[in-house]
Amino acid sequence: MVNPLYLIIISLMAGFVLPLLDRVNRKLSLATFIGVLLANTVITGFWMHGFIQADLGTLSFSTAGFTAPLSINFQLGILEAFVLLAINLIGLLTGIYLLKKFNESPLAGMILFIMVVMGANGLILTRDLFNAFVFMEILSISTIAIITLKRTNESLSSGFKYMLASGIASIFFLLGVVFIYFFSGSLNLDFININFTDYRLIAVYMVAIALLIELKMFPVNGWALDVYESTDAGVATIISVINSTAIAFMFYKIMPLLPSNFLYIFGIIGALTYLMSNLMGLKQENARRLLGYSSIGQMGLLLASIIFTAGLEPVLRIMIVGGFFLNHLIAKTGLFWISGLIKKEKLKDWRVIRSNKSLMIMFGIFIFALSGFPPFAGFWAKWEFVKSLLAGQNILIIALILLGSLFEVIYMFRWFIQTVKGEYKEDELSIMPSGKVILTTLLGTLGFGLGILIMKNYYGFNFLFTLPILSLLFIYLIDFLPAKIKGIMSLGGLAYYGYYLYTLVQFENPIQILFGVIFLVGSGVNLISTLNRSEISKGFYGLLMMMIFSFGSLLIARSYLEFFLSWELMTIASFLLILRGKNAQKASLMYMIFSIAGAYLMMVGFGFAPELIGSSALITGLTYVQLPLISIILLALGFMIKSGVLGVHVWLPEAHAEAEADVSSFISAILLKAGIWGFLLVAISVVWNAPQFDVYYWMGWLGVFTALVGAFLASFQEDAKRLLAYSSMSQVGYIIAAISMLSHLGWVSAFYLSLNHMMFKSALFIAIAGVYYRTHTRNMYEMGGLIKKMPLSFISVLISIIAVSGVPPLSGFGSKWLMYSSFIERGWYLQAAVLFFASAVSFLYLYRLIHTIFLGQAKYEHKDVKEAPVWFIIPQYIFIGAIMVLSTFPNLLIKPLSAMASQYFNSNIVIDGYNVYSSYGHWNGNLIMLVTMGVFIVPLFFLILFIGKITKVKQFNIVYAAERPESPQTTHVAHNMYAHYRKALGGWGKPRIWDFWHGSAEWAHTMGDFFRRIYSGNGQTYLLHIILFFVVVFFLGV
Amino acid sequence: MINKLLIIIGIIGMLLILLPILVNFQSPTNLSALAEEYVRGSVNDLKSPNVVTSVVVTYRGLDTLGEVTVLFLATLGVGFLLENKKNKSTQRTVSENIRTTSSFLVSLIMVLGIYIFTHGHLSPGGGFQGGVVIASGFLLLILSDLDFKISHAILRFVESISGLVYVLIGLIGLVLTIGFLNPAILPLGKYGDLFSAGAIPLIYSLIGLKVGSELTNIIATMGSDRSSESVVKEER
Amino acid sequence: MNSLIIIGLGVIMIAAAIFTIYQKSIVSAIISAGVISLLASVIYLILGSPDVAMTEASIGSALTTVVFLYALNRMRKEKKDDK
Amino acid sequence: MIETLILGFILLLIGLYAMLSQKNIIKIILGFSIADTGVHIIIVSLGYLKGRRAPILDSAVDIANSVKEVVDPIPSALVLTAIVIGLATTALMLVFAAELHKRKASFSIDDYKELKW
Repeated sequence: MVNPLYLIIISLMAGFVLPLLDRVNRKLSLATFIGVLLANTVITGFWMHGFIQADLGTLSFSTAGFTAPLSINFQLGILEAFVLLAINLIGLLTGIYLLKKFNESPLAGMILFIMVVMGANGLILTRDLFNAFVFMEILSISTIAIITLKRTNESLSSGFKYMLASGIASIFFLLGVVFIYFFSGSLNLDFININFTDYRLIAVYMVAIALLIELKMFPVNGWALDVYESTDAGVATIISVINSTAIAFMFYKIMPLLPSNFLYIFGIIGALTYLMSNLMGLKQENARRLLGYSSIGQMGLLLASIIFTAGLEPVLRIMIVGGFFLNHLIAKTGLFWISGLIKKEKLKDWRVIRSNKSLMIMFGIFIFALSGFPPFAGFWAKWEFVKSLLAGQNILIIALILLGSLFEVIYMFRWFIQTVKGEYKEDELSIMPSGKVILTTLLGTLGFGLGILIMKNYYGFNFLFTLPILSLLFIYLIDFLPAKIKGIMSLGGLAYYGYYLYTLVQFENPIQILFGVIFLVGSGVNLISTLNRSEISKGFYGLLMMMIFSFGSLLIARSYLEFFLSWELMTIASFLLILRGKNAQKASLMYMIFSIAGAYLMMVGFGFAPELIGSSALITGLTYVQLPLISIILLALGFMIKSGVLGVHVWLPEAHAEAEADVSSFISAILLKAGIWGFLLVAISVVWNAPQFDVYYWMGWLGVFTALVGAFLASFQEDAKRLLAYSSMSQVGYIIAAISMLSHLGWVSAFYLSLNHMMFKSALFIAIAGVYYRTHTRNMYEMGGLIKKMPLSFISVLISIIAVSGVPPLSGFGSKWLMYSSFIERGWYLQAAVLFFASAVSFLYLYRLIHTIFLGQAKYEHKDVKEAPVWFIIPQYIFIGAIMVLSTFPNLLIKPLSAMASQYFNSNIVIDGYNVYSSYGHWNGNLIMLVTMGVFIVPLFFLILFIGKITKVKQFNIVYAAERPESPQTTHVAHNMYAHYRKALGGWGKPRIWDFWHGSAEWAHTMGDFFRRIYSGNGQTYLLHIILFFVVVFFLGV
Repeated sequence: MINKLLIIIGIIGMLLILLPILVNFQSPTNLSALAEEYVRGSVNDLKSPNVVTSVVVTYRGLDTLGEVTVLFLATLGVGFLLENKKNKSTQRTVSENIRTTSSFLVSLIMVLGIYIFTHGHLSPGGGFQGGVVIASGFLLLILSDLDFKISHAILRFVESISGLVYVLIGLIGLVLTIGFLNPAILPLGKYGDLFSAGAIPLIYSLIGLKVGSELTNIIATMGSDRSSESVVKEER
Repeated sequence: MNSLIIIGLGVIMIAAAIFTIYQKSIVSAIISAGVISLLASVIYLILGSPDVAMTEASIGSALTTVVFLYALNRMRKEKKDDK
Repeated sequence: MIETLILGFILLLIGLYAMLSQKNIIKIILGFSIADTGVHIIIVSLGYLKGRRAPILDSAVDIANSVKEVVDPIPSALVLTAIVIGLATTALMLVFAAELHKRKASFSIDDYKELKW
């Protein structure tokens, strides 16, 4: 093992010799510069290799020929090797990144850079406190000096502020160290063996506070933000990554000296820093400063994780802290580098990044990594961290961290969406230096690879769970192929995957097969509609297959983590799919925010849940696990967000409406079912173990009102896709209510409706997609009379809406009938009444859908409209066919569904077709069906009899009275069709929930803006913050 | 006003936090175990009468190397920030008497500086103090002799070479596997002699040279004038 | 005896520190801060640390003061240049 | 020695007060310098043992019994380092101040808050 002193020696010698070399030749000094950084990296790499090869424990290297307490010693263990390798690698890469800049600047820049790295290395290695002080001074002085590499008023004044703050911090540190010596008689961390209680406390407190200041904790970090904003991108990188890491490591080293109550407070400060800096980041418009806020937040998170993982076993601790660290390291380095390439201050000006494809992808990777999505290291770290915090009952910390994380996701994705979708002008295009782009790409790939490595090696995930990611990568490689080829390949792949999954689960649980049909067969049929894409459709199929494969993974997930991983992958894929829509900026952001909020609820919910034993799928495993109430509520809430239940539904209409036409059907028909699947899993644990009927009673009501409100909202839409979206929400409400009944019949009807809804909603969305494809409008009042132009679409819509509304003889009748039967059997009469009313309301929107689009007056501009393309017709008719078959032979479906539900309920109910027999008597569905059919058939005969007397009018034969109005469509009955009902609803018609979420967002931004005012920009105010922080935290702790 | 109040609160708070240390302060009656070892070791192992020097140069030699580096960084930073373009002479004149006297004084000061850092292991003082004395000699030269121009090149050369040799001496110890910066690479000699205590006098001399040149560099850089043209140019 | 000297010195040093803060003339403030360092070196001598005393006298009081004055000089000169 | 310890603390607090209350950047740096001096005095006071002499073991000291005669050398060694570092910090601060002043011709720290929030 190379003596770590060589790291210091090489850097120092280079530092001293460079001024001489530079007189000879600049090239020579540049080579030396890179050589030193490379040597550092290679040496640390060898260490890491050595420690991985053999368990060497921790090695101690002393100086001056004397052993530790007498002389200063360095300690090298696997932890040190890991951190050193990471920062030296970033040092090397950033050195290369800055090479051109250094070539143009005075030599001092290079030397200072080497010294920053050396200071960090020394700080990490040394075990002597005073030596740490010296290295900290080396680190901060060289950092401050190198800030002025970019010479502006701003960088100078921020450097001065930094200088003042670190001056005070070093006074604290020095005093603390000397007091530690005075009290304990040693300066060496390994030989300090007294407790720092009562008046001795101040010694370690001073050292700790100094480190917190240098770590830029809230609120003593105003200067750091200024530095991040004003200095060169490469320098910001090393401050954010190398400098901060070294200090955090130093904090880790002194942790054993700190009393536990202070550690707890420091941990809260860390979590608070994460929350506050992300909250304040919300209002930020300057990209560099935003990255500064994010950096500081990440350091807070790192500190909190270092402190709160103290009791864990080392490997897990490395997973968490190391995960956060690597994530921050790579993502932040990448983002800072990109900021140096873009050279734009304003967030919205970053759209020029679109001129460079690979840079844009890297930007996305860094954003996703930073937001804690799989497969990046941050995801695993966050998962394990929340779990371990829950085990330690640290609810407050979890709340702070997850809230902070949510804010981070909001501004990061707002930025991402703005960047990816923003229009840019050709003249804004800037040519990016390709070397730096390659470097950035390398870094992004490294981050991605590391994540995969953790996934494969630490968790040992099955190939199936990596399939979503692999398929994305694979299709990205063949993305140059035409859409049709990719589509057919996807279809083939999906068919095989479906078959494989079937062989895997066929004996486990039939419910898996039901949802397998919904997820995979449904996706497969829906996929056909995408074959209509004539262009290459870059990226589309990769994301689509990623989403579909994640659905499959959800089915077979055996542990919470597998489930959550697949869930998050599904979120990524669906988010990006929605984002592909033309005006989907707002919709996709809302989708992302709600998804993340839901995911965090789930994460905590899973954390509270007892561990699963065994290796069967969750649906089996959960049967034997009793979920605590808190878990049930959090998980159910999380899943309901994805299903768009009332209150958290606001993302749903936006996302459905703005997604591309053929994507909407996937979202509505299948993605919403993923939420239902999760909701069902929770319910399964509940049914078997301890019925929490109270909760489910209220969830039932929630479902009922979702159904009602969804139906009303659907009736008031002008946009056909929005109408269908709200209709989906309404139908999901039925399903949720039915599952919440926790009864045999209820579940049968829930299963029935889930499958049914998948089919008719797919058919409807695809039909509307066809209409949109031809008419280029989604506003229904701009259409009309399309029955003649698009008869096939008309028929499929007609049959679908009959299926939705529950009019016999189609399958919809079955689901409605079973539903009401179950409600009555369960004794939920009031709920049944409300649902019945909701069904009546749903006639309103269904009528509107078919009437305004297909019936009535045709519009002149649609006179040349043709039938929808065949690729849209095929899937519709597959679904219609299936509906018909199931309608004709109800037992085909109902029997197996009943069998599925009877796994969980000891029911004496027997279902045969639409007839339900129970001990109370029996409901004769067939009779009801006949009666209802009669009700419809009589007027039909009446119509047929008198049809001959109707005068036929050509569709375009219309005479306008007087003048043509400005916007003629809006005078049509189809526009604002149910205005009178809306009026009748009075105050209930107001979008209260929308206002609530809007208000919350507004409030968060106002708070962020309020708090960031403490960063007055005055260096002296920052000093005051430091002193007050010192005093207040001390008295809080004592 | 609130600001003033907060400052007062902050300072009083600091006072309250520090007060317990004063209240509980007991002057120790014995050296700490570590200090005792240093005192003994300085005599027995290093043959250096000045224990502080032993600690600074040998036991905590890495600190001292770091300290020299900090000064080096400060020099770099000062030069980096000020980036002198050219010197502009001022209209001050200095009498011939002062010039002669000062050049005589300077030579004395230099000798003193060298004495201080070569005797660091025997008497109070050492590389830092000696270095400062040398720097003050140069300061006197700069003040008295307007035509005197310190060659930055020479300064940098001295600085670099002394630093380099300092690290190399440490390295020799490491290569000989007796420890980085171990002064025993040279014979320890007789207790109390000028050439004793191994490499301590050598190291301290190198430190003296390095510190002297660095400080001179700082003073020279800060003292030199900036041409007003460059200011105007940058503001445009 | 030592205590008396130290208290005497200490009073002067504190007075000098306060003088440094409230003195309008920056040059005087710098000089009086230098005086604090110089007196501190006397204290170090009394405390049995001649090495520190030498360092403080040469670096803390002399050199620091010179650096301060040079910096001030620089600023003043630039002001003149501006006018 | 308690007297010098108190003196050190007072100087430290006066220095900090100066850093917080003075608007002139030179005075802020002077405040730092005073606080630094205070810290150095505190450190040396901690190493002092009553009635003992400097840790220079020349002929005046009984070498065999030296550990009973000299003050603690470690704080002295630390302060030596700290003083030099203090000088480096002060010099760099002053250069920053000079460069700032060059650009805005103002001594007041209130004039250097371009970046905020």
